[in-house]
Amino acid sequence: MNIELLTNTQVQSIDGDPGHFKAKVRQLPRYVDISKCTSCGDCEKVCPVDLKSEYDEGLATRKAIGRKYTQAIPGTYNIQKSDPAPCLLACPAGLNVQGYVQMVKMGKYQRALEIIMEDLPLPGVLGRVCPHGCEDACRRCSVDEPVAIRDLKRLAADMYDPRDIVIECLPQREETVAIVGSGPAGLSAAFFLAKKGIKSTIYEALPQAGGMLRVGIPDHRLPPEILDKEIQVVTNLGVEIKTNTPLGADLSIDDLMKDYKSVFLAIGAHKGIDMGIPGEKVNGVVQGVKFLKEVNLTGKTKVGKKVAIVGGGNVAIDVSRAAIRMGADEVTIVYRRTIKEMPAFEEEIKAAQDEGIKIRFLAAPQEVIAEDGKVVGLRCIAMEMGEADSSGRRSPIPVPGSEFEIEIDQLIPAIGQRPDLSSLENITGLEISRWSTVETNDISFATDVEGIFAGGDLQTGPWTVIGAVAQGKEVAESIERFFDGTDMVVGRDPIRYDDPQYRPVESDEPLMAREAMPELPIEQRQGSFKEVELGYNEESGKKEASRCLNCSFCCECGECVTACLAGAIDHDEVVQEKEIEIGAVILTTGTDVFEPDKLDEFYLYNQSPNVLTSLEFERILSATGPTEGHLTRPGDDKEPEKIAWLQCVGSRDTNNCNNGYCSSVCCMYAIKEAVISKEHAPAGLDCAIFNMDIRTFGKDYEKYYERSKEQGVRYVRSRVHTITEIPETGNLLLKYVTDTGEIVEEEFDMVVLSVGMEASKSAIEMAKGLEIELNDYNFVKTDEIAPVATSRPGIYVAGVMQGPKDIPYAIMEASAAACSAGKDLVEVRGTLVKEKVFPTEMDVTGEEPRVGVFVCNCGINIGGIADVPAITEYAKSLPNVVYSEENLFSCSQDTQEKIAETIKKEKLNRVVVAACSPLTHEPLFQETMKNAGLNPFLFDMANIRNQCTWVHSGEKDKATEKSKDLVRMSVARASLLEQLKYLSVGVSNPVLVVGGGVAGMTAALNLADQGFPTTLIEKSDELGGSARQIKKTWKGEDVQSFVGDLIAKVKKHDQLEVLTNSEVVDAHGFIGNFETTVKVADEDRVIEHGAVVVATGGQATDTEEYLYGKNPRVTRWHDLEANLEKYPDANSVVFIQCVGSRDDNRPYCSKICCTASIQQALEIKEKNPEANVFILHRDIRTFGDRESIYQEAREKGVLFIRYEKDKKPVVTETKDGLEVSIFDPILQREVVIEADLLNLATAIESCDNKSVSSAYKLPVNAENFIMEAHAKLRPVDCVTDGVFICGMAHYPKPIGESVAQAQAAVSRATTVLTKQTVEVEPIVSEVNTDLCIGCGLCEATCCFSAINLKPVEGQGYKAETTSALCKGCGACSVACPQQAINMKHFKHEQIIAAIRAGIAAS
Amino acid sequence: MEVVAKLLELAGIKRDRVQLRRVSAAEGALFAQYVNDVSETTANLGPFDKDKYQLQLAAIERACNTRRLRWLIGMEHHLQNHDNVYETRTNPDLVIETLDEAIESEYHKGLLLEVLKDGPLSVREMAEKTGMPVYTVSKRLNELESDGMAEFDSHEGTTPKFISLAA
Amino acid sequence: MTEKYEPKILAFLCNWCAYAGADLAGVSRFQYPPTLRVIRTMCSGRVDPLYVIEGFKSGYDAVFVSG
Amino acid sequence: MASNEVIGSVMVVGGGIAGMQSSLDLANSGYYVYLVEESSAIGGVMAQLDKTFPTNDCTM
Repeated sequence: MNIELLTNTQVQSIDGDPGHFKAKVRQLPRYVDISKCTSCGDCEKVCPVDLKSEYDEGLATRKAIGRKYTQAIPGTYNIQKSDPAPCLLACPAGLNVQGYVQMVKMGKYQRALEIIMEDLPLPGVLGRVCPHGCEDACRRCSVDEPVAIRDLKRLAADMYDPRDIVIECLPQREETVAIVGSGPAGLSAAFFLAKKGIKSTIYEALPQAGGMLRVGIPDHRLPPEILDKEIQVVTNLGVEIKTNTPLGADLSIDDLMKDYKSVFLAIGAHKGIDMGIPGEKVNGVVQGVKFLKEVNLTGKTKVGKKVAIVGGGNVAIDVSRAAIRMGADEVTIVYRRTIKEMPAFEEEIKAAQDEGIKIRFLAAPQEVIAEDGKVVGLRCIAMEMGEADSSGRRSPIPVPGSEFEIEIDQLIPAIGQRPDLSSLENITGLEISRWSTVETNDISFATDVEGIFAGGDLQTGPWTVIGAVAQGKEVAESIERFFDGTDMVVGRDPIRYDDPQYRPVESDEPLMAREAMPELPIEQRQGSFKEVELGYNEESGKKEASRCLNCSFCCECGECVTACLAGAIDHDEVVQEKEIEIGAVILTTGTDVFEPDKLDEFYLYNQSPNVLTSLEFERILSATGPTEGHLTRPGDDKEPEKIAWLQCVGSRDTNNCNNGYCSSVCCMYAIKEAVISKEHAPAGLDCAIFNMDIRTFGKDYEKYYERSKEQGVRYVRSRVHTITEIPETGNLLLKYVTDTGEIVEEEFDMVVLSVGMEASKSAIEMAKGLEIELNDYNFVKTDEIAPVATSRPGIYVAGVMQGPKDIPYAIMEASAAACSAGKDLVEVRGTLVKEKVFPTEMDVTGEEPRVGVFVCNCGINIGGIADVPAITEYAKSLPNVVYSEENLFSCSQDTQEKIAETIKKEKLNRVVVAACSPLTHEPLFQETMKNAGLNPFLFDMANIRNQCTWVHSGEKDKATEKSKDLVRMSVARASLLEQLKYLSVGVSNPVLVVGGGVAGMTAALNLADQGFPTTLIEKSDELGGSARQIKKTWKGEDVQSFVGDLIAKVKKHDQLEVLTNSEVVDAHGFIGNFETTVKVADEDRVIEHGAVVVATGGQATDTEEYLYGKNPRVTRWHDLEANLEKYPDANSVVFIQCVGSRDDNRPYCSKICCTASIQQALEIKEKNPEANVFILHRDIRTFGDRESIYQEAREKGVLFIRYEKDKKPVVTETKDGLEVSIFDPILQREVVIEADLLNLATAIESCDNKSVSSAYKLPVNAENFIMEAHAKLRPVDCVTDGVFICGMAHYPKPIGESVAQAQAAVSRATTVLTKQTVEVEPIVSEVNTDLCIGCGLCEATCCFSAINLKPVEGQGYKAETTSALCKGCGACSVACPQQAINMKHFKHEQIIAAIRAGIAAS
Repeated sequence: MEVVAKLLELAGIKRDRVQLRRVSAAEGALFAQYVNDVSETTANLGPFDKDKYQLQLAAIERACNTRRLRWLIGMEHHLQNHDNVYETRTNPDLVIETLDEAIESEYHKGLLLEVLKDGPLSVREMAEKTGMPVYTVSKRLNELESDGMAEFDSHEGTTPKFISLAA
Repeated sequence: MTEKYEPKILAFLCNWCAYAGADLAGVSRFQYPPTLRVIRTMCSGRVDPLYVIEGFKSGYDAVFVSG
Repeated sequence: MASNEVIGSVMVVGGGIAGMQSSLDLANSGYYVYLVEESSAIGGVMAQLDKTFPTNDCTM
């Protein structure tokens, strides 16, 4: 609502200062109108472009039009496009090559021709003779060979008659045009003029139309009937061609200008160029163009026995191949340069040579030798290639004395043509260039004479057919503008693409050879002008077309436009550049996933299909993934029996890649993937995780790890050193060394690479553009004590862009960043927001129930086990049900909209959704109810997933039966549901913060800064909490000055009251309206407030282990921290990690101790490099870039020895100090360390939070840490609304995380405190005062003081509910002896109905 | 719930058929365990024949609807956990004793009222239909009469017959 | 395991505790027999003795209340 | 608009889980939010994940 989502958008720049930034953003179009798209998917079905699906990590394909994933928001479709493909850009006429190639691939030849004929009226002709610059530009060249674009165009024209393509023409205009010349330029101009409604007449000097296409190209290349057919395409549009009508004596330009408003001169270049050597006028010498003209027009000409042709272009080759066909015995082409420079098509040269034509390269004619005025020979001189000139082109130079003669009886020069200008001589004002071409404007092709245009070879000199066609089209545009009187040039500059962006060519793009063109056998060619190239058949055409790389993603074939019934697709949408004004910026662009291609030699990622990244594997496990959650390997769809996970791929690795940090999440996700794999697969799947350390340091992660061991996940502490593929099976052989030094070879069906995170290139670029500092690993640099502030004020960062972290912490940071941004803008809070309006609610009271049932498949979560169609069908048979349907995902946005539509259409007044849990999804569906104009309480959910298919996955039939029962119960209840109104209550905006440590003070200060009157209560007599015992953060910031600063600010703040020696005693109330009793130095004080931040903190535990408390040399880590200087002489220091953590008593990791001990070890080493420092640990858990200090410690000689949980070190007292003995798993023996000092990293436990947790009814976990509302997604909210948690009360964490979570708690609290009112659920008790006897039992029963006796005049006392306090528990209802109390939404009748419905009548 | 369980027991329905368990939001495994246990226990008890216990269930329902029992259900928590007006805690055993007595009496009365629904019956007939000893029937009948819930109707021969005054 | 009689059990689950616990059991895929027919209540305190009796009258084999 | 006037809106760049959370918080506490996402839909990497640890919840 108040979030404007800009998809496909990139930030270009941000200018300005905190409070007022201006950001330039660039939004690429979706090409799909969000307001019209219904997400029906019809477009996707017809899209021909297959691309790798990024969502499925390349394991499946997707179309160019589509959605990122099924439940994507926004759920509307999107077309992916990039710059125009290189083939298109290379084509002078700008044909949409990719479009028609895709259509040929689909066998849609008609559509292919339609696309071609947008720009070209002669598809079959160009499909044969086009020089196909597009193929040179084809990016497939970098893979193997270019796509045979020209031949595919021909196939389209072969398969469908171009004359049958409907050409849309505008209504005919009055003005007409005369076109002189019926070559490609003239025909093209006529065609495009006709489309614009302009009639033209073509005047052709020769007896047949077609220009050079007719007379310059022999029939073996272009059969005349093809040309005839396609000239008809033009004449069918009403164009008249007058043959044998040359400009000249009988027809002057002036005559034309009288009858026509404009003239287009396109007479071509038909005059051969003389060689300029002695003897070239003798008998037996004939110009190439003349020779071909005769052959083409009459089918005969004089041909010698020994023929020499001079030149290297297509004309020379055409002449030579024609001469052979006309009966010449020996044909020699004389060419000055080498084959490399020869301008003729490669395939033509080859065909000529195949047909027996000789080519003398590096030879130039010097003199025609004649006898009796008739040619008998040609004197030539050999040439060599000289040095490159300034243009880089090498010119041939004669080799002195190398003259030679060849014997011939006919010489055909074919070194070039120029326009024959004789017919244009008397046009005044026409400017002629030195190349005998007509000068025109470059863009409009207008000559200096008004109304006269010139194009084709006449304007360019001899050029390509497609070039002439392109000019014809341009001239048509110019003439239309000329007629309209508009500027002929403006807006027509060609768009340049200096650095075009395309779909990347994959490094593993499979090779596919170009389809061979079938040809007429050589022996059939002699004496025949039958076409040599026979054209592809459909099959090879489709195959060839499928080689296209779809450089532009979308091919603009337009199939989606036709398919979209909603008319939502608009390919003409353009890029939007926007400037938005904002007060603050939060960057959360995430990271890239490490690409193992870089280490391919080792991991075989590109080489073996059964080596996957963890993200790819994630997709395989997913119900929405390519295998729909069936665990099979991509290589052969086999179900794997053994899977290995390799940890730290692209993390903790400075050898192979520069990623020296720990990616923090890979251990957990690998465990998760292993556990879920075992669930998905038949029993006996072996899952092994190869690791260096297992880092399960988050809340409840350790327990997850331990449980996975019970579930049979195997942990191998080793880095695999060689992986080889076994070719026969596709299995992978892993070689590794165990802890004990044993070399093991083990075969696995699949290998999953636990890839880490890596700063994304685009994020790095953006950060640099915005002048934001990055750290050594290119993550955004932040301070430990200001964890979301970037180096640029007013710009904040959250999530993995700042460094690898798991989801809950990313969410904490996100809220923290929101807090920081909000704090900057306090004064203008609420100035730009709007409020959402729902349609007016229909009153359905008294109506007969009309229940609609929607049964969700939840992908395969439900549908894969229960028979959803049967449940849906069954629902129809239930009383009051008037409608039922199944959905793939009922929660997806498009389904939501569909449900709302259905409610309206079917006039439903009760809705039942059989899907997942109401705890998670009821609010979503209730919103849908509101959108459909129904009261949200007329809704019920049947939980057929969490409480049915997921827990009865082995009993499909019974799960179906149970689902039916649950639906029946739900329908029975729903039929009796009544509409309820939300009550709104005012919010008081003071706020209470419990706990005066870093988290509590940070929260209090941020709240007070935002203007909320804040009370901070601290149970001890001073502020600071456990941070008072810490000297430095791991990054080296001074904690004491930070804490001191914080205390000073807190004490000084005028909105902030600090109460020390205080404790929460009791609390009443609810979100927005709490009443808390605080005991302040033996005196009770009642504080009214709208929200609570709980920051009761944590503390280091004491221990009885390892002689602690018995020997002064044994300290806890923070004792040492405070008194490091007391032990300057220690020469041997031992740290023991996990003292009291990760054991049966406290089965969790205290998270901070590894880093803390290493930090201290480094400090000891710095002061006394000679000291021996040992860290005895179970896993080193220096997550994120803390890994760097672990590395530093090892480099500086700190020794790390691992011990197992059941083989703890043993500490004994000796005369001089201590002796620590430990079993070293690498040495495989007991080692004894003499120690001056033993430091114990004792566990962090929650401080006493009993009074707070019971006052606000906050559940705690088994280890007494306060539970959050959702471990993943709501890490700051408590289960009780309006109560937020931060710091170590939630879980042990470093200062940075405490600060972030405190800020996050403020942000979350702000969402409550800034409201005028909060809405209260109307699920409350209701007293029937007629029945109430005023006994007061309800009042006595209610734990929330929500129901009380109130005097009613003349009736004594009657009970009354305070709705805002009522939790709807219903205890009062049960207690009432009169049964006078009912619970709204859980009414007696409703429950009884559900009970009865649970037993099937059948 | 204790009240219901006791009533069921009186009716000869195994109290294992009603199970109460605490499960927190974080105890998924425990929940599954409980369901397994309850299912197992119930399976061992075999199917519940609702027709066989029709009378008893009706009587329990009646009992539960009496003010006396509802009052006691509502007060149970209060009596045990709060001080009374004399600022002394009621002896828990006494509370339970009172409750037990009330439950039994209300259940018996419920049974009687149920069998009297269809017309006047003699004490002996009532004892036969309810399975209660004649003495108990007389005692509870007496209570009903003083509550105004039943009264003497007529003599059949020498045998007095009673009718229900309850709804 | 021999084929056992599969009872039908009426279950009342507290919205905040047992119902969430049951959801979590699902999320964790802990398997249990499909015997329960669950009614969600805002609190287990909402379960009136009358509902239990109604359960037996309707023909359930047992009643399970959890909160 | 004067150049030093404070503006009550925030731009969040990146529509992954963090971006969504920031946006929701800000929008719910009185600020207008521009959520800028490079691709065609929000959700980020999390939408690709099957389940999340430690509860094995579905990510959707």
